[in-house]
Amino acid sequence: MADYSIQELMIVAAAREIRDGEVVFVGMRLPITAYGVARLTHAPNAVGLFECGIVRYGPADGMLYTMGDPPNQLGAAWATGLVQVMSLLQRGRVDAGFIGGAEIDRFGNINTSYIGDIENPTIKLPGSGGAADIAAMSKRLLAIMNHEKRRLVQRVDYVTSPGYLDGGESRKKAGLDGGPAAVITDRAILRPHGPESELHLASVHEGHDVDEVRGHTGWDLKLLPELDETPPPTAEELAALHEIDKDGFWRG
Amino acid sequence: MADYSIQELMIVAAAREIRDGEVVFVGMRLPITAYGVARLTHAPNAVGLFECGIVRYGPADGMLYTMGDPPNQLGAAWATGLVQVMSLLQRGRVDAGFIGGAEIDRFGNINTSYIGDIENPTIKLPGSGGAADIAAMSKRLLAIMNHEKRRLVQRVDYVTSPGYLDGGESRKKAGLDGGPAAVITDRAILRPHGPESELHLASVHEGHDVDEVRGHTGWDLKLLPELDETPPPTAEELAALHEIDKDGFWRG
Amino acid sequence: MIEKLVDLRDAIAEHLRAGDKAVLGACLEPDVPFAATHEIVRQGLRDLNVIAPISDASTDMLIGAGCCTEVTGAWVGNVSGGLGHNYRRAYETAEPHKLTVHDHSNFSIGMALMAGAYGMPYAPMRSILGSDILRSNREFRLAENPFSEAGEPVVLVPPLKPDVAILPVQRADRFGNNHHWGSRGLVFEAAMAAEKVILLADEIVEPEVITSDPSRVLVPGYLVSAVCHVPAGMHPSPMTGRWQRDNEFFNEYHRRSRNRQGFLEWLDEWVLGLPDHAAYREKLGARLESLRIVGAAPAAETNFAAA
Amino acid sequence: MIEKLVDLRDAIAEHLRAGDKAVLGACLEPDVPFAATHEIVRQGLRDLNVIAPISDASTDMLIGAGCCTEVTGAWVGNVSGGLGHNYRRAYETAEPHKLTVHDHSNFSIGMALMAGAYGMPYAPMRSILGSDILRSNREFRLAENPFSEAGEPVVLVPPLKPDVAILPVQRADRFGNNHHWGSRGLVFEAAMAAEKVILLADEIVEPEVITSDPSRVLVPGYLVSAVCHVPAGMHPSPMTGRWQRDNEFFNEYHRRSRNRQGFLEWLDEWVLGLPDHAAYREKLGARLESLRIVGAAPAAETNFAAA
Repeated sequence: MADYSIQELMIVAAAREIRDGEVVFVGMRLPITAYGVARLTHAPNAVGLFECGIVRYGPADGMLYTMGDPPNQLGAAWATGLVQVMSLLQRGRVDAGFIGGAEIDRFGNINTSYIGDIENPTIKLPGSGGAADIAAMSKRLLAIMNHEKRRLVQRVDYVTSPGYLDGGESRKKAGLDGGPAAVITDRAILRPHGPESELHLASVHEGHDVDEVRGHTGWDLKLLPELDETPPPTAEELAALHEIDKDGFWRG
Repeated sequence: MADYSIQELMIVAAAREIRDGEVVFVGMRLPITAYGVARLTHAPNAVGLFECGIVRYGPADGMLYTMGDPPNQLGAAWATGLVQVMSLLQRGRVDAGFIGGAEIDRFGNINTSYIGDIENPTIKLPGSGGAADIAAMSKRLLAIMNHEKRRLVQRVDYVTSPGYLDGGESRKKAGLDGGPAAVITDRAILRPHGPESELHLASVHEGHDVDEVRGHTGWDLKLLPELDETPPPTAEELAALHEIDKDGFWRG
Repeated sequence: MIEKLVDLRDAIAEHLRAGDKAVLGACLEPDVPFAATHEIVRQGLRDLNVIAPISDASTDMLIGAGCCTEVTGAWVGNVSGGLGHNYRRAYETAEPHKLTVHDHSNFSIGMALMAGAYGMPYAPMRSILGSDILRSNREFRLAENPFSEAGEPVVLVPPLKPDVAILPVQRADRFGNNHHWGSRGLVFEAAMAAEKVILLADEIVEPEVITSDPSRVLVPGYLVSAVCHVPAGMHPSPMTGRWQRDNEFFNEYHRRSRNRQGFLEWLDEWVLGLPDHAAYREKLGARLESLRIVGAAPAAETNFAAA
Repeated sequence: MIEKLVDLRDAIAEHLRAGDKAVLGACLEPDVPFAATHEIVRQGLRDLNVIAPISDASTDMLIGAGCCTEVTGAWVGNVSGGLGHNYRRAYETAEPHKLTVHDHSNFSIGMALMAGAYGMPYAPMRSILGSDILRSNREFRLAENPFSEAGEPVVLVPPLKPDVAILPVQRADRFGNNHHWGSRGLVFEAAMAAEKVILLADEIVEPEVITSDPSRVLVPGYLVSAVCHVPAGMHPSPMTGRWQRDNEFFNEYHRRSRNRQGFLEWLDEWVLGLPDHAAYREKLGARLESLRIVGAAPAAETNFAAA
């Protein structure tokens, strides 16, 4: 196995989805670190938005358990409210947004609300938080998930965060632009493809293979023609990551 | 003639319309001074709102040409935005609001927009500012006007700020509560009365009489049964007024 | 002006009623008013509808303690630990009681509180289109935008008007005038939308401190019903410039609340067995002191002089 | 970060186009960007739709100079003097040109800019019900509140999305990050609603000054297109903590603009005859200096430290 953890590869892969100069809805956990890596490597002009009401240029200096922690306030570009920051999504001014989820389906719909029936669920999950908004209104949605058959499913029980809904034109018909651009898992990266915008296998992480990934996917996962191995983190990316997550809290 | 100017009487009469503890939309010119007099005399717990985004308890220390001048900012209870302060009107949290106007009619509708036709007016007036909002959403509207036959008219050319519209239930039918409570002029005070809420003569200022006031009114002005002379400013009221308007700018 | 400085116990007893809609946690992760959460548990209030975009462990605790039977929010759990165990038990197995959830997204609850704050009849938005939130919460309406040519769909969000909002602030005077800084989440909207506002002030200052900076005021004191002096009243959540997050406290709560018995023991240890927040702070002792922000990063000087 | 500090002349030349919807004066009486008004007149821009709740003499000047043929606002005149003579001449007698007015109230233009700022499809409100503003401006729609039982009437306000907003601020860095304090009128909504923002900074400071207080930021610099260092760029209007109002300047403008010839002479003296705002400040000389706020009323210290 390579000289990096799978969490490190996921963070770096997420960081690469951020282009220089972009405005990114960062959210919590891994994406905060991914944003920091992007900023310190290829995207020095990216801007990070946090739904608690923070806008930052550079990453915070200090451990962030949550986006509202004091180090994220100190030196921020803007400390304001949720409505002010989240309305940038509705205003069409957010290029990319990160969310996680308990379940995702082949059209990129994500469930963080109810496993099973709404009235009588097996598991009551915490709910949307800002995920439904980020999914609905970012130009590109980026999802980070653990790759398990029970999580990557044919159809989610509940669409908390809309992906391409029933595929094809259905997202547009619901009144939404944008949509999922990549799903980063601990085994692979999936991307929408074709007229139906179904998620296809785009790259497989080192140490994993296509059959294994397909075996852990709850639908008949098709392959992108340009399918390749996920490029490992570069030395520069790992250095940036270690600078941001000094204690290794998010690197597992 | 008494030992006070007509402007002083109008300011004091306006101040008396403010009850202790009330939240008052103050606006510009005479009402700013009236608010200060009320605060320093019978209404020490009144709160003053200014649509530029200021909330004050005590009156400003220093000359105010406009509500946004630096003395109104210094020591304010809140410096925020227009939407935040004016929404207190829509939220039903403003007891009384003051406005002026070029024309008012017998139902208390006020015109500050067009004299004559909209497309081809004799005079294009400045417009509503916040007057339409204050008139629509204050619990009690207080108007200050010069008493001339061309200003107190049967029907205004244009309803900038709704009073009782066509009288009776018409204001309620338009979706509005509240309505005009008093019109303070340089000759008299008028108040709505009866099922039609038509403006009636409530009191006449010292040195003026009923016939004269009726002669300068553009409709057949009826009298309230309890019609009386407007009580002159007390020594305390005049002292408060002189403290606030040190240079006599608004007492003219 | 009217003095509004009272003990937290009295503020809760006077202003909060069984069945109320109460905002507890409007700032997302910071400034969750745990001191009030605890006092509500001690007073045994019932049937609260707790409003919070991200409620963190506060709502979970109120559910487990039997105080909260309805939740209006976007996310209920434990931001450090993950799932909210009392929340799950109540919704999945009605233990200790049945729970009603009014599903929202962060932005939809923001629009709902904004509409409440500004007296708007409702707020139209594009968010949550396509989401099953529209299926599980029937309070929203779908409509067509009358200004669009193609009849584009919009979601209409009804206003949310809480009975009470309980909000920590860094400093306040005894009349309820206050300063709040750092990210605000929905604190402002909650303060304006609620019928009553109770402030938990980390510090009580002279009125001149507040009036020296009217741009830092959350809402003026005349809109506040009660102000309580509760240092670190938001512990274990953070407060900008004052207190760091006690992450391990959240994790411990998460571990110990995994089963009902463990939760009840935790509640006894940290809430029911203590008379008030002063005793809670004393029990935390050096642990709380280690979370106090002692560094200095002052805001640039700002002048409000008029001449 | 991208350097955005440019000369006002270049900022106007690059970012403002004939026919644009431009916010000039969003703070009501304070912070009217007269330096930009003058530069627009000097550059001879045409067919602007000037957006301003209370535009004061700036809009009147742009109308008289032939730059503005449409006004979207609640009040056009001269706050010190009363009526706007150029405004009247244009509307009543089409001199120097015909003028189109989109009537608003302060609150309706606030809701329109807020809807633009927040990307809302429209904003429903109760204000201007019963007003003839609904008759002279057909852009509003009357509807029924679908959440009310009695079908209560509401006014739907379409969003306003200016091409450019020109906004004075007390201080900014060279990347467009900034602080604004005192009452804000619709400055925030205008900044968020506009496609482009041009700042007139009374003072240029190091970036650390701005980041020391993120709660004082109007909008972050990444949303700003250009920042211009223009001390007293809002003269004769006031700026909180910096400049007093030059009331007599407004009155003189009002007197001299009473007839068209007088206005043209005034314009020649104060705008067309001067190359830039530095020359204007020099011409004001001691008069400007006497308006400078020199007293100190500092805001209470506020800490953003994290540990």
